[in-house]
Amino acid sequence: MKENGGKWEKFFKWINGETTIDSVILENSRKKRFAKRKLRHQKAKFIALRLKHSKRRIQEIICIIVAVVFIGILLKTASELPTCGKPDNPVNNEVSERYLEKGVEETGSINLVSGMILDYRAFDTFGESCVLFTAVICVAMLLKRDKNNIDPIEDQELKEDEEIKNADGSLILKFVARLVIPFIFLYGIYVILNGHLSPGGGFSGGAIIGAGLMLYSTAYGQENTRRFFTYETFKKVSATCLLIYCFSKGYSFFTGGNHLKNIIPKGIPGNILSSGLILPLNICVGIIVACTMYGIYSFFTKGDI
Amino acid sequence: MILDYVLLIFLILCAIGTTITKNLLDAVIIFMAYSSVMAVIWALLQSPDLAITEAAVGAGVTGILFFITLKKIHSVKGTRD
Amino acid sequence: MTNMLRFLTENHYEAGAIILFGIGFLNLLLQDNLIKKFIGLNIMDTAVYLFLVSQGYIAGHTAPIATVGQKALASKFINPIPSGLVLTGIVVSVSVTAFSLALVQRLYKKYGTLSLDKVLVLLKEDKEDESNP
Amino acid sequence: MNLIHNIPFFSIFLAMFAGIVTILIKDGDKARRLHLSITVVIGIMSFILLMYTYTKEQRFTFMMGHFPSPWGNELKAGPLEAMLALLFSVVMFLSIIGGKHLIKKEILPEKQGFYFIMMNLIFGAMLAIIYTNDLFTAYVFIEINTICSCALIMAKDSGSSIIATIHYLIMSLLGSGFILFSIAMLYSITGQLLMTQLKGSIMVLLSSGEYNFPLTIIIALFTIGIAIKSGLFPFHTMLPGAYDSATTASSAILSGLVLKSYIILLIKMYYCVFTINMIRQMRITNLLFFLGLCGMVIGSLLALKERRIKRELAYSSVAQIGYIYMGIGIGSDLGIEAAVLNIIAHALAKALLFTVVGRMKDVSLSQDFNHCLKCAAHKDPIAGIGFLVGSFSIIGIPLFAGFASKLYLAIASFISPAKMASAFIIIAASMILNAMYFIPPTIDIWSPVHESDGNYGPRAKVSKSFALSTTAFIAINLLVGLNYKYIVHIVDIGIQLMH
Repeated sequence: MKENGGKWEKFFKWINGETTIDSVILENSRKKRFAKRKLRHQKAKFIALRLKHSKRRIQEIICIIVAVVFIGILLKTASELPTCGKPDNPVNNEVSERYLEKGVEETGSINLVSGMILDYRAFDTFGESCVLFTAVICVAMLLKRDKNNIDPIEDQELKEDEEIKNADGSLILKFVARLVIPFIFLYGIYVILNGHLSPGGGFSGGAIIGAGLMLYSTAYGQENTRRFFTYETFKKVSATCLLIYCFSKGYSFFTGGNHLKNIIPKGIPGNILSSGLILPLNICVGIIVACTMYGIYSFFTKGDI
Repeated sequence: MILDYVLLIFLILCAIGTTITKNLLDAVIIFMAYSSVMAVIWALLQSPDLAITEAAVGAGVTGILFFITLKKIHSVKGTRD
Repeated sequence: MTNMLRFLTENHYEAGAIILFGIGFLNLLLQDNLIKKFIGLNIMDTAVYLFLVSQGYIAGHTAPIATVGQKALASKFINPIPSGLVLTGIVVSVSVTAFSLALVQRLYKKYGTLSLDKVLVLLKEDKEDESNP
Repeated sequence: MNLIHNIPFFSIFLAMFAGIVTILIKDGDKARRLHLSITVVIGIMSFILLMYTYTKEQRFTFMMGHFPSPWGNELKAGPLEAMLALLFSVVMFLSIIGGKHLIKKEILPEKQGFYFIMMNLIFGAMLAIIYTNDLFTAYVFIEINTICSCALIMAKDSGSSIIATIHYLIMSLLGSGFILFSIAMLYSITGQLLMTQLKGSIMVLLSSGEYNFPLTIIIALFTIGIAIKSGLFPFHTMLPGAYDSATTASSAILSGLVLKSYIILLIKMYYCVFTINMIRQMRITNLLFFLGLCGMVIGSLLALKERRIKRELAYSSVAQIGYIYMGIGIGSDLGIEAAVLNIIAHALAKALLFTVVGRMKDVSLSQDFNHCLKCAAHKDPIAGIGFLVGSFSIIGIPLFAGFASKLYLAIASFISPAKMASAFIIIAASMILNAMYFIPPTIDIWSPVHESDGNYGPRAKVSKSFALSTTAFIAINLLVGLNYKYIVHIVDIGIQLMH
């Protein structure tokens, strides 16, 4: 349609019934929009340029001077800080010692970092999950399709993309995706489940699974992903996981704060079913992160999940 | 020891590179390289947890999000096909 | 001067982190393009994380993954606290990045530009239009 | 086991829980009702906590988990924290019911649920910032606060609100970067993150004279970070656009509460980590005092120049933030008490003013220029009276809440001789300027549309929720203004217990 341009030609085509009226209107609105935008753009450019030469120079120079002085002061400060890598630095005090010496015994986790963030300092980690949740809600608020956020050109493009994906437009991608995706998911699940035994945990594993979902959606189109992952599932799954997180950590904070006994067994350190709440929490965090990452991705691309 | 310096200097060069490139795509790619090198440095500093997370989140997901944003921007501009 | 040199050789991670922080800071202040601004922000954040991680490092010690029944771990492992803090920080910064990029997309749809100066000029024009219709 | 000790933990988790559950609710009205009921519950709990801590004169710690203080997280609550939590819930509740109509009108129906998720989360984050005893937790919740406040600004979804959000976001993130860096450096020289332990190690460092220069830089960085976030004078540029373009309830909560929560964190840092004497010796108080004075004058002057009423209120917030920082900058207990009093008075008055202006904008020609607000007070007299009360409180007329804070600021500066003269002159000048920029809109809203015919036009339909919220705001303002001695007493005990 694009190669034989010209308004009249299109018009005749439309009369002959070769194209729909929608696309003509679309094309026209697109042009109008661009013209308007271009005009504004040029006007703004002109004004901005004029501003730039007078004000911006001085501002930039002041900023650079301030920043250089600032870096100098910070470097001076850092030169007085303890030397990196010495075992007798102030950071290596009784706090880290207990995390290391008693960590396995008190949390049941072999990976001491996991034990620390999900047991000793779990409140931070709860806040962190809430930050992720906040971010995905904000992205949904901004990019979800609605009255204020609809663009016919973009819709058209999305439709084209989807058509290409449904036809055999990206064979290589599909082939590679079919090979790689199972391994990505397996690796992600492995990282999550072994969060208390080896490096990794809910966040990294969840990000890996999220990336796998993104790849699936890129290769097979969003319609296919929607068969098992819609906005409703997203909402329910992430809310459930966050609530489980909220309640289980709430339970352990409550018992801890009131000096009650924690009845959750620790298990034998080193086993996969051990370390008390850390394993379920890791799974919850993993699911939240995977949902969030995929959610953000699909809001970015399609404006919906 | 020398590896440390090389990696650090590479990091600083990458950071300056993102500032001075005119092309946004270049800037994003340089930033992804920066994140990957950062992951390597953290692995050298004996923090494998961080290295995995940074490689997956910092270089992977953040990079993808930047790319999609760039794509959206160009598609609106009309330079897509 | 010798002090500074010694610092650069011994605390090279801190020095690098602070230089990166400065570059990110400058980027955030001076860049007109919003995407580059947010890249600068990310650089600034990762610089702070590098600083923290280097504080937790102890030469000759390994990553804190215990084996069962091991004793006297504090003399073998690095400090786990900075790792935990940075893990939290990374997630915070990816959330912030996602949010800001979503904002950038909406902004572009509305005004067709990524330059902050131009947007501010356009906004002023909009307001003038509103005030004398 | 003492159930009252669980209140801080319960209130944070309840707010967070409500935020998470709200995503499952489709209807905006139900989401609002859930938020309001949560606010009421938290308000009642905070009141009980306030009574308990005030009568016992006690500040207790609550262990978050099974590990004691240098290893696990902690919450700490005393009279001051409890009172601020109570204030936050009251102002939040009243601003939401006062701005209910506008929320319904300005935010798309399918996004109202999201809006209330953000409200719940920001409430939880503010409570966590007040109660926490751990620096890194404070940082994480500061970030939640930042993202949520940006979401509240952009909820209206117009072009100007998106630009204002970007501006606000960039400034806030700059502040967060500074705060995070200062926390990292502080950690590297002490190895602690909990405030109680930090104080101990800093005392040791001070007496040995080690790391003196880094400590100064750390405090300066932290202060600058908080100052950027709370809109102290040279960093105030993001406020007017944000408050102008956000919906009424958002502006009320952002200017009344969110900025204040950062300042409370700063005060807590000054007392529970560094001591106020140390801050005074490092001359950081002098800097804050100077910037506060500048903010008071320049904020008022900018407000005088401004024609859009919501921007005018934003600049007036800049001036009030200047008062608060001036109080901190005096560098004595009395000064900090005056600052906290001003936080309370300003939260009440500014939330009232934003709510009222939103309503007047709604009933008049729906333009927020002063000349279009003409006659708005006749259309809804309660709004007119509310505007009067709010502006009286901000100016500092006796009987209203703002008077007490200005009085105590003056007393505090009286005791510190070096700063007395400048503080007196600027407070007097600023009060006159406040009165000057509130007089034109007040005349405007009470005068008829056309001078000649004297026709006031018909009354607008009475909005029950708005009337309720405004009368409650006015009543609380008068209550605080008349009984300020009690509040001063509570604040005094709270500050003494923080030493």
